[in-house]
Amino acid sequence: MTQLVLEQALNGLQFGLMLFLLAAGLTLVFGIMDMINLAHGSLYMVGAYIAASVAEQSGSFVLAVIVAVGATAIIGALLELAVLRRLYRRDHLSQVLATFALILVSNEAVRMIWGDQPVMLAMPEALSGPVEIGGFMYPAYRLLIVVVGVVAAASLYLLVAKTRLGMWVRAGASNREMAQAMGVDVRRLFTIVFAIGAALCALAGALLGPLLAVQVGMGESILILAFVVIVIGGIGSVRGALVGSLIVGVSDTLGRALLPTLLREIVPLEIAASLGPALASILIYLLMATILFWRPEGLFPARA
Amino acid sequence: MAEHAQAPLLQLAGLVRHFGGVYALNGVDLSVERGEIHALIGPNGAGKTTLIHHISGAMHPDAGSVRFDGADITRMAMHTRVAHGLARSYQITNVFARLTVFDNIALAVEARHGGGDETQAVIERIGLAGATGVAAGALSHGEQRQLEVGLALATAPRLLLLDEPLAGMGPEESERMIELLDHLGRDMTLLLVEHDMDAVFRLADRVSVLVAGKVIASGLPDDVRADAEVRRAYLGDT
Amino acid sequence: MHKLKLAALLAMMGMAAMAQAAPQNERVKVGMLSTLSGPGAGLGVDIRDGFNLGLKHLNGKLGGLPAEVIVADDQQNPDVAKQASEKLLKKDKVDFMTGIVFSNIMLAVGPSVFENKTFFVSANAGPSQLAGEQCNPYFFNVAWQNDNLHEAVGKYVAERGFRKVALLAPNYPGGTDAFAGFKRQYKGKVAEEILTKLGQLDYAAELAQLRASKPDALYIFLPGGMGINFIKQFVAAGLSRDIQLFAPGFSADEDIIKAVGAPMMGLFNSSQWAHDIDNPQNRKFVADFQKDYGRLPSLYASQGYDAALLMDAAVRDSKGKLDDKDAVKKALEAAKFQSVRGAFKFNHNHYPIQNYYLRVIGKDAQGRITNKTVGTVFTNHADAYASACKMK
Amino acid sequence: MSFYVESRRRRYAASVVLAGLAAFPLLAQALDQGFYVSLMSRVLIYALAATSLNLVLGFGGMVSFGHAAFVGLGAYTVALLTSAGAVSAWVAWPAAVAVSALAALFVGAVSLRTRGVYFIMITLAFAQMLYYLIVSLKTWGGDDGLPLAARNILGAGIDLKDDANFYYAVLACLVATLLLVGRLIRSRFGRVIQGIRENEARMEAIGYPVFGYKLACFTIGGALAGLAGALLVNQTGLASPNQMFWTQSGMLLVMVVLGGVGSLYGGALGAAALLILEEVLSGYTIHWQLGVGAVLLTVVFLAPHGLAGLATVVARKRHG
Repeated sequence: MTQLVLEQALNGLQFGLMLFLLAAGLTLVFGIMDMINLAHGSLYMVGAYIAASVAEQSGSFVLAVIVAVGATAIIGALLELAVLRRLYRRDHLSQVLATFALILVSNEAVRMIWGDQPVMLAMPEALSGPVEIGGFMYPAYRLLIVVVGVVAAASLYLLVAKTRLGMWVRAGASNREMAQAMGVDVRRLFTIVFAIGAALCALAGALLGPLLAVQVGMGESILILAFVVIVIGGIGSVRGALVGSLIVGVSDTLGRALLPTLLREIVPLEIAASLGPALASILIYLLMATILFWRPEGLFPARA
Repeated sequence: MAEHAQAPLLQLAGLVRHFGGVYALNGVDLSVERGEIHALIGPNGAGKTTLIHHISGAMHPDAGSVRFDGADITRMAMHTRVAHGLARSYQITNVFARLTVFDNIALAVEARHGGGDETQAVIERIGLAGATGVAAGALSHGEQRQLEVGLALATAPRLLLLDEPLAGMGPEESERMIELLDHLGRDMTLLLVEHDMDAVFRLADRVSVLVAGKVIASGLPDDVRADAEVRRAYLGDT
Repeated sequence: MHKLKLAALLAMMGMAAMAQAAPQNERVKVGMLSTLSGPGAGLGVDIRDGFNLGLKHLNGKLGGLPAEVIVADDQQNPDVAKQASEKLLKKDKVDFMTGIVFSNIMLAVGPSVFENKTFFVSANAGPSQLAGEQCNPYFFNVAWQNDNLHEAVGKYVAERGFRKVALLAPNYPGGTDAFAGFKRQYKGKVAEEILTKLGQLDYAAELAQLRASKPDALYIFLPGGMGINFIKQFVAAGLSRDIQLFAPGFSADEDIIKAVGAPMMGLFNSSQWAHDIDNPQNRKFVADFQKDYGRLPSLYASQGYDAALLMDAAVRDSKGKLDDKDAVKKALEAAKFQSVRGAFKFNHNHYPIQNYYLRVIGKDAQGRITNKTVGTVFTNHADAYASACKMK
Repeated sequence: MSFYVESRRRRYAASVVLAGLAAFPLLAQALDQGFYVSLMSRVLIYALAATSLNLVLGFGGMVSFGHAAFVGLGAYTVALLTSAGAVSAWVAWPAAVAVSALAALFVGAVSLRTRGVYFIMITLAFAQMLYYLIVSLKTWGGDDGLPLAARNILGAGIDLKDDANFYYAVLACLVATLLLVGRLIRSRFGRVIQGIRENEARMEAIGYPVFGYKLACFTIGGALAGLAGALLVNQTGLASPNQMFWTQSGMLLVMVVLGGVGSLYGGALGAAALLILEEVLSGYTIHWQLGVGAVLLTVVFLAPHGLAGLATVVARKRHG
């Protein structure tokens, strides 16, 4: 039993880190540009599709990830220059409308290029099986995601805390006018940050592609989860995104694993059988509502 | 109720508020008597605006009490305090920029009742009768500050909290505002946070000095000016 | 000279006018209402393409009458579907409707179609309601009843002697119905019934649970993307070595195989059709579908194709008198067409009585990963709801 | 912008449109295009739903991302009551309004502690919870939805089964809603919620119980959404969890922003524009979403205040 709980906790950690890859870019863009970008999920989708194409042509997964990340960063930067840049000064609602339109456009563009049916993105042969750790078997590929998630979190931390770019980012997130006064080229900073966000999306898309369906609409379902994460963590805070990801990942996984069993102990079997899964489905939303009720600005508000 | 009539209009006892580990208010005791103009001075970062937030109800203290007209209002919501006669203005102009001067004042009057003539009367009192139909955002800085005071005034307060009403004003605008405040002081009690020492000593009946979240002196203007501790902590370095 | 030209012009105009005034039943109008946008679009597009291929093989005619197909997108949204169906019924006045993929859409659209006395030939959606008490003279299903494929796997799993089986489906009535269908034929021990969130992405928690409870077989009902997610993760977790995975045909057809690839190999699934079923019409269908669309047909495509053939038979056998509803109904019931799946006939509830096959995914002669038929599970199998249908 | 003022020109335009809408079924039937009556009924129902959201969003300043939940609750209430024998519209529809109002009261009471994006997400969270609960509830049909056996009974010899009659019932509800919302935003209540939208802290500081006003506005919006739901279930004959999914809430938001935030007719205009655009484009290509996306992007950049704002600009230019 303890072993099972441990394994589930690891699963939760892994799911959380998976969400973090997506949430980190979202929270950066959100915190610094004060921009609601619904099309974030579309960049994730585009990243996954590009990775799938490259992997099929070249047979190399590593190359696929690299090309997807690079190409999506360029697409992101172009998108920022052509469209999103004009939206920073607009209200959140205009941003919602415009980026919603971008979702429609990118979904259809992907359908026209890659077709209606889901495409394949296979994991590298070497990682396709399980390995033994701590007395139980764990998928090697999921361990890779844990490692990449940790590396991404650490490098983001270093980037934000230790580099000049990071200093600009922090300045921009807490006070845009001040940053401008300090001589930061805010326009270029925004383009760079957006490209980084897009690259993180593509990394998430390419890495999750072998575990999840690569299909039109994949961006929207995970986008909602990413929003839940950054809202729990506090918008604009990378640390908040990490903590939020882990909270969502662990509670969702443990909830699904344990709630039905626990309920069987408390209420009659009949009710538990229908209540358990229903509760597990809404657990993260319940969690978010509860956290926001007590902490209306999330756990780590970026602008205290 | 007789004892209430003698009690100070506003009485703060041991107000404490900390943010994280920093104490913004560290046991503030203060009383404002009926009918007086009471000035609150202190160096930057002393906690003056935070204190105004706590008196007006925008924030709630970790410890201590706020009594208004004899009643404990420590936990009372801001809008209820307004209904009891306790209104405030803001240090940074905080008006309805997209509404006209008339609509601004009418909103504040309507919080109590129908409005009508009273709106016009308030507008005249704050000296904006010539700009009734102008959007607040289009007024000059000085006029916006007058409107700022007007919004608080329109709630018909017994105690008016004024957070740096002269902030950013030129000499001419300042003079007009000081005159306005002087007039208001005849009808209601004022608690005035202000940096302009000339204005403070011209207007105030009593002065309190807030330093590092504590009132270190309170009394007649000349006494406070002469107070050694005040001179050392505050006036000395100006 | 001028007069001649004028006369010719007048004659042409007259002919054009006559063509327009031609009676309705000299052509057949079909309303193709399907899911053509969003995540479920792959299925709808397959049905549409299969139907169009059928029509092409019939030279663009149904029962000898020129056919016109009006395509509409239901967006997988009951609201939109209802709206689009009203348009097909009232504006375009179609003679037949087909194309709906999902049961909830079918149930939303059904009542107004039936009230309008328009025949619906379902090329996929087969809800139990319409098979049982709410069966309808105007509803024909040329695919299967939802439970059939679950039953087929249940029977096979029981025959293979698996003793400890786990079931997994999303938490909605379709999921619990799948369990019921499976258990109708499998009477052995069910180790675990796991209900997951609809649209779930990550299945690590469920996989750990399965690893702990050690069933010897697992039956999954996870439509669309959920199935892709699960199968990928199931294999990566190494569970495929100890647990035999089973699925209904629609979780293991060409669309899913194309998205998952090698991890699909060794998965057993049930279907009423397979691209390697050996009969002339199927060989032609599969070859021409690949030629026209550049991909192997899925079972959805085969169902769309059969829907076209069934309509052709109905128009032919009712002698093109499409307003004679009774004649059309009789012709549909007779179902005199060569189905690509081989033998086909309707039960009294207008759902098929047909064979169900077991398929396994592996590499074919050309090295493609695809389904291979390994045996027949049911012969002339009907659905469990027919007895509740009062129709004769 | 100051407080919302309905110009005479706009009111005049509205009455012309209303006259056109009233004549529409007669015209459609005369041209043997009865189908369009049903299409327009749906457009009008979404116009009502979007108008209710615009009250919350455009005038109250609250970006609710869960508004479809209240529409769906209204639909389920009617479907459940009707199957239990309460077939009268005079019972079922007010009940739908009441249930949605109660739900909005609860959701609002919890959610209004938060602001901005946090508010957006917490309202979304409640809608998603409701969606997943209903999908898993077999007794209410799960994702198959809950069918409505027949349209509700209005009495007075008006049979709603007739599409034209139903159309007029919907039109009457929409007009009543627009009159109600119009009157509401011109009232003291309306000025207060617009004041709150402009500057919430100051409204509190001049003595308004801001929370109470926002909650009241949110609840009224939810109640009207319930009415839209009651009509929708009569239109489609099915209460479906799809009607509550977040994409539907998003669609309502898009309608309001497209039409014009904080303009009385904005919601209705946006709903009509979007649905008709979808209808037309999807007749040509299955890639119609590309076209819709392009049109929305154009609107964002060329008409920042939505179609209603665009109409004002055009009118001003023409009349100097």
